[in-house]
Amino acid sequence: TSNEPKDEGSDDKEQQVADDKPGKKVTIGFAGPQADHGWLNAINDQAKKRAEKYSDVTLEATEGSNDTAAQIGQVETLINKKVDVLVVLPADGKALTQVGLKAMKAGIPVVNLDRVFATPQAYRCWIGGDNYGMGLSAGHYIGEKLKDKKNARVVELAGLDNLELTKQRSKGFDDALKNYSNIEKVARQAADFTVESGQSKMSQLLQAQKNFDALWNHDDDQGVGALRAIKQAGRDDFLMVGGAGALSAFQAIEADNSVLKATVLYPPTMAASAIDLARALGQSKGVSGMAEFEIPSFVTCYSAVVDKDNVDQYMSTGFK
Amino acid sequence: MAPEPPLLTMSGITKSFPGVRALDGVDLQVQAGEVHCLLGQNGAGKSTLIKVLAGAHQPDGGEITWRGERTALKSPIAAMRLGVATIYQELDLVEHLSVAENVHLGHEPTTAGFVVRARDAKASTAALLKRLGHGEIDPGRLVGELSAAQQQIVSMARALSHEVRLIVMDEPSAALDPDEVDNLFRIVGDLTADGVAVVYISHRLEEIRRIGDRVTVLKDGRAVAGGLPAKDTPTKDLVALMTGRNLEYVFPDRPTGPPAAEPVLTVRGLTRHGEFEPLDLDLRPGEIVGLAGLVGSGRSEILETIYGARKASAGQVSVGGETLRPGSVRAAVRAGLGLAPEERKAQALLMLESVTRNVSVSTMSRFSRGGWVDRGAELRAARAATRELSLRPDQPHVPVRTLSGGNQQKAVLARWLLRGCRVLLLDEPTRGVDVGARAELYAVIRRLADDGLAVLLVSSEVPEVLGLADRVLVLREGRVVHRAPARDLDEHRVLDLVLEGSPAS
Amino acid sequence: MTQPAPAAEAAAHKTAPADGGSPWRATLARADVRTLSLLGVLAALILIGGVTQPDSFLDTDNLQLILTQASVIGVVTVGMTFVIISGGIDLSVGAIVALASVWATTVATQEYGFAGILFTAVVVGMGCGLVNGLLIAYGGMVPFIATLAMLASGRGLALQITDGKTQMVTVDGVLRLGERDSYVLGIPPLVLVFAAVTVVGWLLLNRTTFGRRSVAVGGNAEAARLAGIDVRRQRLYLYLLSGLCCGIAAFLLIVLAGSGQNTNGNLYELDAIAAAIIGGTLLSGGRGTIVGSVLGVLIFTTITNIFALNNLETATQQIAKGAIIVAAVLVQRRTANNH
Amino acid sequence: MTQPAPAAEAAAHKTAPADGGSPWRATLARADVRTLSLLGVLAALILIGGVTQPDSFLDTDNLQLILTQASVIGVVTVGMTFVIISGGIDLSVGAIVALASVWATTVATQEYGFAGILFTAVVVGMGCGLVNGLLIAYGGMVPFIATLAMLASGRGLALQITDGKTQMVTVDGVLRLGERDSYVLGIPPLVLVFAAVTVVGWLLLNRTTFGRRSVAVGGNAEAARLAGIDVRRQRLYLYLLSGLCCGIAAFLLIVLAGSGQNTNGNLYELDAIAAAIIGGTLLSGGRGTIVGSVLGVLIFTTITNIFALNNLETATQQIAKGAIIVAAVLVQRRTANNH
Ligand SMILES: Nc1ncnc2c1ncn2[C@@H]1O[C@H](COP(=O)(O)OP(=O)(O)OP(=O)(O)O)[C@@H](O)[C@H]1O
Ligand SMILES: Nc1ncnc2c1ncn2[C@@H]1O[C@H](COP(=O)(O)OP(=O)(O)OP(=O)(O)O)[C@@H](O)[C@H]1O
Ligand SMILES: [Mg+2]
Ligand SMILES: [Mg+2]
Repeated sequence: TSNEPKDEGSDDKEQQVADDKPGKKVTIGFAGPQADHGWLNAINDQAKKRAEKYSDVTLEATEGSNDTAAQIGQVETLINKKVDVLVVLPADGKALTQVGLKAMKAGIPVVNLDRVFATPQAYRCWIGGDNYGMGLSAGHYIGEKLKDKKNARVVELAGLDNLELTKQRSKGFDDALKNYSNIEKVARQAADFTVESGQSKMSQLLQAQKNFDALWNHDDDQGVGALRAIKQAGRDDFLMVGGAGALSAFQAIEADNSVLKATVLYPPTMAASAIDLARALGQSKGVSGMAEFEIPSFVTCYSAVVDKDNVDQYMSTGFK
Repeated sequence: MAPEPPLLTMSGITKSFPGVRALDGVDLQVQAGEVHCLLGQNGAGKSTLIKVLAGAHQPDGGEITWRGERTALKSPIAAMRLGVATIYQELDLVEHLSVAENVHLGHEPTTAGFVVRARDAKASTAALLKRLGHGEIDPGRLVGELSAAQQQIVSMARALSHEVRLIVMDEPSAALDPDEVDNLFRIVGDLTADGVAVVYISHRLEEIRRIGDRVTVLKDGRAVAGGLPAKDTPTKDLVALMTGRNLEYVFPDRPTGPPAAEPVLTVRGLTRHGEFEPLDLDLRPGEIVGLAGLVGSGRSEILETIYGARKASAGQVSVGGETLRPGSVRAAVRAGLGLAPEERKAQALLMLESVTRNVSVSTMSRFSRGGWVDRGAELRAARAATRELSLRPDQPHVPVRTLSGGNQQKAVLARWLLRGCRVLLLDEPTRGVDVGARAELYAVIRRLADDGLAVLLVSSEVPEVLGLADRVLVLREGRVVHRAPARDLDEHRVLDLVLEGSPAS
Repeated sequence: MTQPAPAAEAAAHKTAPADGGSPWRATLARADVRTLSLLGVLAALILIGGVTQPDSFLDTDNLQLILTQASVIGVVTVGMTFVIISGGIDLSVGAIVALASVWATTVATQEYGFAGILFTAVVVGMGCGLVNGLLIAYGGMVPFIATLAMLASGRGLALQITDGKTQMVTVDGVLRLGERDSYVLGIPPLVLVFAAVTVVGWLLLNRTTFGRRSVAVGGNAEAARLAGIDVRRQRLYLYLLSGLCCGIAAFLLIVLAGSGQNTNGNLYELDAIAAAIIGGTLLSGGRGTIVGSVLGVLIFTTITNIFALNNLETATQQIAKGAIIVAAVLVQRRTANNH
Repeated sequence: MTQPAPAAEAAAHKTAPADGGSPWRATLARADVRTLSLLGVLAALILIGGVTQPDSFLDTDNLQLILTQASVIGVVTVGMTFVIISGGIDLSVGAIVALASVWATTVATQEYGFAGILFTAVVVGMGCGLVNGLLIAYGGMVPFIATLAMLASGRGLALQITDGKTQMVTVDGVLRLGERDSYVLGIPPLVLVFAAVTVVGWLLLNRTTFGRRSVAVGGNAEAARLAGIDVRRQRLYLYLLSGLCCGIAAFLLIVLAGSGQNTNGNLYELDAIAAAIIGGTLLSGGRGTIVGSVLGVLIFTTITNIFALNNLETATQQIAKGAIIVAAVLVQRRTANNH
């Protein structure tokens, strides 16, 4: 039940700050969902690259499952292996709460990445994106662009509907649109984060809605398919906003030759930050740039909107 | 004997299946133009031998000589190329293909090697069927829609669709009517006249007498006699060779006088449109009633309708005064009916299961309390039933599929014996069953009747019906054309009735 | 798997010859009952679509769309139909489509342009089919397990190749094929390919020795062997054919999506088997038609299309899909039995 | 689906009576060859695990983990084994697990505490099984299609109920059951339930009339009917049983995950069927064993565990999984044939 950081080091008069210099050896266990998708793959890449950067970090990465029972097993495997710190990106946050608690009880601090556990007792530190905020950002961006247009029509291409995060994104989007009385959301269909489903669902949306002014697509991976469908239908009479921040989306925004005008970030770099946090936890140090001795317990990444004006700045973070 | 070398010589052929030595050094010699009969009990190895000859099984040892030259029959194709065609015992047709497609399967007439010339195939099939005296079978029909007899004809057409020098027929007459058998023998005659040799397998000795030239007898995978003259070897000797015993091929005695008891089974006005016309029937305990008729005359349908396996269009069936719910097998079984169906493998047996479980399947609840099976009691009871019928081998745990045909039939009978049923419906109980087992089955059936069972018997073998039954109903196209005590009928009269259908009364 | 109610099946059979007359007509009638009932279901769906969305549903664009959407899974289903008819099953079709589509869109492959992509997709598909066929025909493995293993390995390999990344197609010729300018008389090229595969499949099944032998192997493998058919080789060819269809489908998907991704072809195995069975193919082998399977695919695609046009929620879509399948099959059975 | 190489199958059978002696021993011997070869495969896996990860693999914790992981899918597989033995198939198990787990964890249900959750899970599972059974046994639908429809509708309904959200369990008794304090003599309660279901399943199959009838229906439905078995009712019961197992599995999953989720049970249908077939159940019905199925589940779970302990990448895991399945089956066949 101890939520406290480990005793060692807390005696020190001055809290050390983790930096690039090698310190105490730390084994970090990493468990994520099945990396069969661009963003999730980027998460894995970011985590691994960051871990490789530190000579004092060993990464035990059990890779991927989307099945709750299977992922619980993988985290338990890591607990049994007695890693020093755990970084867990659950397929479903609430469903992995129990195992997070178990790890904490076993004295292994948990960095909960992105999909949040049901109780703060199950993690030492949470870092992740803001799905609701992502929807809000997208809604506000579109709202501002269309605010002068009468009876504006908006279409939403959502992600995998049986994930809670999809519902949060849609909720944020709807809430933002409420600020704009001239805008109506006329259709919403859910794809499943794959190019194939994006192409298929988008072509049907285009068929169903012969005219609309803006489209929000939750995910840039399925956006590849959606853009393809838009091209195939020969439509260019609306503006499209993407989600997540794939390199291909940034490039398209920069080139400005398609309907895609902006994308809302959901930065996979949070995985690298998670590794930093885990290392610091393992070495009982703080993080630089903050006055606090302790590592924060909650870090929410901002969902910035990237459009033609600021795309250069983000280009390097785009994932393939 | 002809001076030229024999068409086919097989010598010292051995073949083992895991745990079974099916052939143990068999010799067989066949001359061109002769009808060479193979005799033997169920499981003697006849089918295995001809499958070796057809290239379907590879022998473990032995030599095959074809027209004086040694050959190896590596595959069915190799045998077909030599001119060996086979009509297998288990019908080897594909239900969802048409007659023409089945006849030409594996050697279709083609353009460019793969496009089937369907028209040619149909035309040549039609010609073959005509030659077989069955021009009425449409080459375009699916084989699954044909009756068993018609399927047998298709198998034959298929065999004849090759250039043949030797044609093997494994129990071809089992599913045929008397006049069909005559037709078959006419074809065999034509073939031998053209110098084609025929290897003929049958359990019916009278057929072998009629068309056979020479006989080879197999017993336990060995040829115990080869090249016996088919016409003159005494039946007693043949049976002794086959069974190793001296067996009287006779029917058991009938009880004197008709049974006095009340009818146990009463059928009134039972009808199924398009299959059979209203039928009335009374069956008393201790009585065996036979249904005679041609294949396709609706006898199986009558049995299955009485049994509730098919739903009657009209009429009713009562057992011991209680009317049965139509179309319910369970009601029939509960009332004390038992059916040994025509197609043992398809309709009666659980092939992967043990003898015991096959025997006890209809009686399970008797050996169980709250669904829990008392396996000891089950085994004892099933064993008692199989022993009473002298089912062999006496090993209750062997899978039923390893039994010979006659013993499989006994397993089905044992099922109803164990159940203690009051009326037994037997559909072709001796089809494919060897002489020895047949005599035993006859004795068993009569004994069951003597013990108070009522038996309704369907058989395509008229002598069997006449020999075993007390009373006979003759059917023609679904209609009873004659009823009489068996002793008032003879084979000739029954055949006339069956074929011509003289008025019933 | 046994099919329940064989009695009803048999009944459906019995009737055919009974209405006498020309046996050719009888055969036609038999095929017709089944096909007509499928066409009836499709017509009912079209009616529903037309009534609920009169503007967008019966539009040329939408018909093109439905057919295009049906193309990829349709080609897979043609191959699957052969495999099921022969008494087998192929669970690996989705994985093969994925693997072929990513292998054909690697940077190295794309250097060879259009031909390189097409060739690679087809060869990879057939390669996987070959492995399936060898394991089943010569290794004696149960088709379910052998192709399940291929499913796992194929998806793994696809992930390995892409490293989870979407591979964009840069070859213009391939991209253009998926766009409106390439339509031939208003028909998208993908649909033409689907039509061609259907016709070839139909001819292969109904007019060639290959088709006869496939039916024979599925209907009665022992009879086929005794008739001199090399059953093993036939089985090998059948999985090879299914692999080939997957390769073609992968190419179509590349054209459609302008990319290759390791998640492609997700659950195609279930969709293709379901379409074939709805279309009248017996899961136990020995019977099936290409026309039925294609109608099965069109029925499923049309359902999805109507749902999307009516903007149904995902949950409602799924619930309704199950209900429609049940309704369609029960209606179909009733029609078939009444004839 | 027909199984290839029936000859080899037949061979495996024939041997039994030949070695004469006690028939009991013969039965035992026959069962043994198959089971032993599965145990051999499992032993080989354990060896690999022990050699590659000597510290963590053969640890009590890890063994507890493997068994716990096997529990949920294991219970589902026991039900599936019965269905397959009877010649059917149940594609809806995963969806039923999902639906039962979310229905049993709604706020309303949780008000009734432990009993409410358990009861709801079981009742929902059996309700779905009942619908499957009615459609198949009395509606005459092909099992594949009927349960596929249930798959779609069940998942849709689960999504509808949760609206995509995960439902946390707040009932202490349920949560505690998944924790270490509840272990009985070091055995997690989930594993005890799995063991109990296995034992009951074994008894049901081998010692009761229900088991006999299931085998009879699968081996030869027509013969079963003519022997006086009510084939339809038996089929209904079998799908009901499978639904019941799914309900129990859903409860176990609720305990394990402390929550109910609409994505639960994803692809359980494939896993359960694969485990049963690897375990020696004939997909065409008429033969199968509970012990074999459970060994099949343990084999799959152990493979996954070893992969995780060895830190294999997803792609490698999948590729290796396919290869291991093929190797295991081929080894098993070889062993079985040499006996
Ligand atoms: N494929 C097989 N596998 C194993 N054993 C077999 C096989 N085929 C036949 N046998 C066995 O070989 C022996 C000979 O069988 P075969 O079928 O040749 O007998 P048969 O003389 O044709 O009998 P019947 O008169 O009943 O047809 C029997 O014991 C049989 O069980
Ligand atoms: N599965 C079937 N499909 C189509 N027609 C059938 C089928 N089974 C039987 N028939 C037809 O039904 C009629 C009765 O057939 P059946 O062979 O059962 O009669 P039977 O008197 O029992 O003859 P058998 O001596 O063969 O037992 C025949 O005209 C036959 O062609
Ligand atoms: Mg024989
Ligand atoms: Mg009959």
